[in-house]
Amino acid sequence: MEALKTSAPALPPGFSLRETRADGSQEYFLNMGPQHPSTHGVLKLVVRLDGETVVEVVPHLGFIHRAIEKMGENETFVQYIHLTDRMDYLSSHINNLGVCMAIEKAMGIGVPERGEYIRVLVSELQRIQSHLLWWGAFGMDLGAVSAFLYGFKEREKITQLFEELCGARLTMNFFRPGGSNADVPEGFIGKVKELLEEMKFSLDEFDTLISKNMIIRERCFGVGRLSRERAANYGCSGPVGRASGVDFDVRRDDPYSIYDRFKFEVPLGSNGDCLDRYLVRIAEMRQSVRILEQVVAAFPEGQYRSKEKASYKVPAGSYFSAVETARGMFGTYFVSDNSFKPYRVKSRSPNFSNLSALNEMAQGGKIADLVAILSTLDLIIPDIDR
Amino acid sequence: MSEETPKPDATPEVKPAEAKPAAPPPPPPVTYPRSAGVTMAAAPKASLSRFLGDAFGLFKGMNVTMRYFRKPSRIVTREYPENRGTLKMSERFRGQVVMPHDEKNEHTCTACTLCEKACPNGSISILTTKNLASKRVLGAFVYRLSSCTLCNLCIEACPFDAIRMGHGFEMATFTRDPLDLILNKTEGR
Amino acid sequence: MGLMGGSPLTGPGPEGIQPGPDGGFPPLPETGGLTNAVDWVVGWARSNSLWPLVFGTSCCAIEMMATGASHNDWARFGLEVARASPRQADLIILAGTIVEKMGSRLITLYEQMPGPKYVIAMGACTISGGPFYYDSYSVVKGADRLIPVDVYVPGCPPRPEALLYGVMKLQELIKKGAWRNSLIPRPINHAPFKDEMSETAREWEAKEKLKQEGMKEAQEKFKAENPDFKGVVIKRVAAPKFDEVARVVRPARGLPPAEILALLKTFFPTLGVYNLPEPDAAKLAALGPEYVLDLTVPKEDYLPLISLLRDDARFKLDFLIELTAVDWKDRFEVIVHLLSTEKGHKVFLRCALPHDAHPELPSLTDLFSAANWHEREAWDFFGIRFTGHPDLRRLFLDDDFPGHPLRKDFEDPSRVVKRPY
Amino acid sequence: MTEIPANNPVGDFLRANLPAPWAAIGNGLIAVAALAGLVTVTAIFLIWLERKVCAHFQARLGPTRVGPFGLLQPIADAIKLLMKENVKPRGVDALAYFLAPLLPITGSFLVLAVIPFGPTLQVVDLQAGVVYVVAVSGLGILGILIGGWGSNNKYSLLGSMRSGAQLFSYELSMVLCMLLIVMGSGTASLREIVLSQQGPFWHWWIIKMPLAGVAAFVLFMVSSTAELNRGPLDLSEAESELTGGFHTEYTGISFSMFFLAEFVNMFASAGLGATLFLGGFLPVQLGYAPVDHALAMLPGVCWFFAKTYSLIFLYMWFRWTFPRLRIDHLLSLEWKFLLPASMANMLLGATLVAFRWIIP
Repeated sequence: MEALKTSAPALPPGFSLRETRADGSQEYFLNMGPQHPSTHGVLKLVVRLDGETVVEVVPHLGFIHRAIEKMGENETFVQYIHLTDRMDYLSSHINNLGVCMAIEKAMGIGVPERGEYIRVLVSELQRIQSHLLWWGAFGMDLGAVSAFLYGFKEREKITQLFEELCGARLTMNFFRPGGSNADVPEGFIGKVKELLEEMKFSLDEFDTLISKNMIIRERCFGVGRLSRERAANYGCSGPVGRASGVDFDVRRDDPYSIYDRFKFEVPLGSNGDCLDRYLVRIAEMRQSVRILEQVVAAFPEGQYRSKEKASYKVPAGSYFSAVETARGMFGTYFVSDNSFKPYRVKSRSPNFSNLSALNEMAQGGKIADLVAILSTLDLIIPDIDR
Repeated sequence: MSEETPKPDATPEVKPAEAKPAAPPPPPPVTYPRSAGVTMAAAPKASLSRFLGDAFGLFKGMNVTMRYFRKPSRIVTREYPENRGTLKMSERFRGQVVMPHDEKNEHTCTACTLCEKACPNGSISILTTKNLASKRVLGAFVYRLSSCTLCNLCIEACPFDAIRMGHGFEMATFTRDPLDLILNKTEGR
Repeated sequence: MGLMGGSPLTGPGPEGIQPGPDGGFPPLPETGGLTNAVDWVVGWARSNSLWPLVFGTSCCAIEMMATGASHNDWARFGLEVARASPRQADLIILAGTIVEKMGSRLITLYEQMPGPKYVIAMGACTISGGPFYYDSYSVVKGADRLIPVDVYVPGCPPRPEALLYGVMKLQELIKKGAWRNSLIPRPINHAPFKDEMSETAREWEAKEKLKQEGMKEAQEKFKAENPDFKGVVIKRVAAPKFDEVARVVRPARGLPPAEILALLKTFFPTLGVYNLPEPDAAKLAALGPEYVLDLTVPKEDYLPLISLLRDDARFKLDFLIELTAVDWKDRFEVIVHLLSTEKGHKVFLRCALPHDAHPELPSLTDLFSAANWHEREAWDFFGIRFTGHPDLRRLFLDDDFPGHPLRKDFEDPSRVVKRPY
Repeated sequence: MTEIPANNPVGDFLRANLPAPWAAIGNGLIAVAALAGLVTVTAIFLIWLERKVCAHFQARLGPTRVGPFGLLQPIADAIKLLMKENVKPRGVDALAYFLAPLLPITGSFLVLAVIPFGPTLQVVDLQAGVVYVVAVSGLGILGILIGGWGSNNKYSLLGSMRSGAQLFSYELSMVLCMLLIVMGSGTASLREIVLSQQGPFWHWWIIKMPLAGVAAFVLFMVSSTAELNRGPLDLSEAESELTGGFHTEYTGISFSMFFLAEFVNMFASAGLGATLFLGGFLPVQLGYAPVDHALAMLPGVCWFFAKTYSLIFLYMWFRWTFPRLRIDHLLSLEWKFLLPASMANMLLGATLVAFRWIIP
């Protein structure tokens, strides 16, 4: 492609490269990324450093900007579902659900009881799966490589369940407006029950290995603090927001599917530091296990989806739906001009807002703190860039 | 419970069409303030006993890794090229689109192009021809594995069950061209 | 069925990539025994010690990591020494989409690797652009346009075993062409990208025309012989039938829209509701319990209104869900979604702007820090200038990207392949 | 204390058949060749061991496909690294860049020269052996500093500066731990330190000096982990933070030198620990004559390697369990905890030695 050129990173105003102080010392810049092990993908951070102390972090985005919103304007509503798989690929089921809900809202499609149960079941499995991967990656970022493999080992069990359910391990494309594209396979619920038992054991093991580890606590406690007001102002949602005390969980406060039928708690942090973000996610996994136990206990019979529409021609208007992914509030906004394809589609990604608070969190810390903060933000870069 | 539910490809009993069911009553509105989130305990203050507990915690952590080391039965590795004979994909696994052919080497594709339209990536080209009876039939079902995302939309769209998801996954090639496939072995009927 | 060539039907392959008879490199010339022995040892060593670069851009990276994890364990192949520095790596597994902005960095990474170096293209995106082939203005349509690729592993994403199979293919390749060939770079794909679907259809049509001409006689003969031949009827497979289910409507939380509107009208009498002329409580109630107030705001009221909504204790809309825009061809609409994390209600706002080159609107960054990036995104995509924004640069695209891609009149044939259907 | 002769048959043969200067030179050459062989084999074996042990800690198999149990894996890696293009990145200081990788491997090579592998297997028995070890191991630090500086890369520089701060400070507590043993045994020769631990296993310095010995051993293990740049104290590499730290810009054979030195260092360090605290080449004696005789049948070299490899396993266990420390935590751990603790331990040890409160 001839348009490929290296463009110099643009620096924000008031951002000079050299600053010599009275004692002759200088600040300097370090480019972290786009290929760097701790940025979890292709995020680029321009870090202004004073020795090893971070003075300022400027994230540069767009290294995986794939024009999903533009493409959405040329794909049908149902085809758009599969693109959201590729945004936050660790919450792909939940992203699919968000799109389906927006279509359902627009066209007045109902979901049968069993379909709703499948939705909650799969969403919560997905949440645990995503948090497991995050837990492993967190361990790896902080240097505990074994934790990475333990996290993946547990996650693989859920991935295999998903493969049985919908045939894919990562990009699911499973939910459809009105339900899902298939019923749960035979014996699935039994396997989920087994998994939940194993999960409780693994979570205790995780606590022993990492949560109660002195080094981790030292490295995370009080690092990357974000107050409740700032977190809300930055639009931080999900575990990042809740660790800072933003008491908002779409599942509880704007319930979709049938989340209002299940009992669960929303864990909140008090310090808004890395440790709180860590503990909130661990607590969320336990809450998800709790929800899943209620789901499998009351899993109903019946049809798994409602009558399929001949075509999805969405009446003119604009439609918004919000779901709680593993990272926070995922919003889908459709503008339709009464056709088969959306006129404009916008996906509100939780990571986008969560990352924007990075500079405020990382200032004054060390490079190692920056890594810990990035890790507890649990970023999925394609979700930010879309 | 779930064991008795019909498989997705089986046809469930067709119930007589009813009049549109009446909307169930909306759930009772939840009034604010809602149940507040549970704030977790902050980290305890520094003390000697905490320090000793933490130091002991390090040994407990070492015990976790040691448990894995001691028990080779906890190794979960599946040895892929060696286990090729026994490796079985789950039934719904989506590996690539295949077109089943019967013993007479015939398929059931009618070149209706529903799959072509359903494909979000333009991975399918239905190329038609006219057979001896001057009927429009399938000439070539071009399937570009190189751009296929295995999203299952074409299979859901097909009303004739002419294409399915195959379980093959060993498809790596040295060049890009062999990834463009023609699925049908014969022309349509 | 594999066909050599640029299209599955006709035409020679792209210049440069000329596979040997068995799909790999051409065989080595005959040489002495010692040289061959050295070749064999070096090839063996290289193929069994492929240290991958830690490089993953999107979804495939997770499957790549899963390949390294306990269940599949690429350490069995000696691959677990993943290097974060390209200087020590032998292999790039291109896990995930490569976009234009990343492309130059990818080339740098490849050049930083010392030879012999190998590349595996994992997944549809890196092979051909995959799901992002059509309509995307930023995705590189196949990573082999940037750096030479040795093995292509299709899938989206390929499962770990498929990647391991790809690695084994690469080992095969290295063993074949070790020592002398390995430092010769393989050429990259310079073929211009085209709308593959239409191209294939056009080629087919041309061939078909010829074929039909040849068949005309036979067809007529067949018709004469079998005058009442109806053809084979292929039956539809009965799809599972489902009953229609009524949708459960959950009422929106917090303050009802009518109340919010009534309160706001006292401050901003010119406020309207989108698609609802002369709104009143009855009309709003008719829109259903899950309706979220969707206000149309004149430009001059935009900042004061949002400031009121944020600060007034009755609304407390402290959370900016998103800020975006819609191009209506004759006007832009900036859309703001606000949420109250305490009370639970949402308010949507839209503010119409003229369809100029760079319409202007006051920035919300003083009210919401979150607006900073949302506004930069809107500037990047639509060219809407937010006055008072501290740092209004492009967010996603390179600074020299021509135009604003989410405008409806955006055209760039050098980047975009239009969807033919 | 029984005397164990220091002569070995090879030396005796040379001295008997060659004129004096030639015998010394021949002896030296044979020793160097043997050490070089040991270094190569040890490094390759350790790389394999590390990968296998790490895999088993992580519920997986590790290398299996190259040779039996993947034993040839490190050999494939070595050949590949040797055959790799050697790049000199633009802007590096060529002398520093190419000199640096040689220093760490030289340092660990020289340390091995004074370690007694067996009763008659030691290249040279210096009277000031402990001092020599401390002096020579500094070469490794120098290599890392020079390499990081010469690479002209910010990550390398950060990594090497970190390692400078880290290694120099941890050297202090390590030396203090070693001094404790020197104090107890009354000699700085490593061979004589080993010989001072004869008898049942409670005569090893780890137990012989009540409390102080164990404390010194723990401190030694922690500070030597830091000296070795191994996780959880591998801050100078810190892959997730600094991509590769000081060796970010190194390729091919220069990188393999660093890689090799890391493992040889680990061997040397564990060997030192075994020599100082665990009775080196002396067999394990339980104080029960029949068993002791059976145990003493095994040659000293085997005991040395057994003890050394158990310590190496300990290093690996640390590495694959713990997360990495932060640089300021690491330094405060040394200056605020380890150094005062080892000083207090020195005082305790001095008291014990002065009042003869040592297990006889």
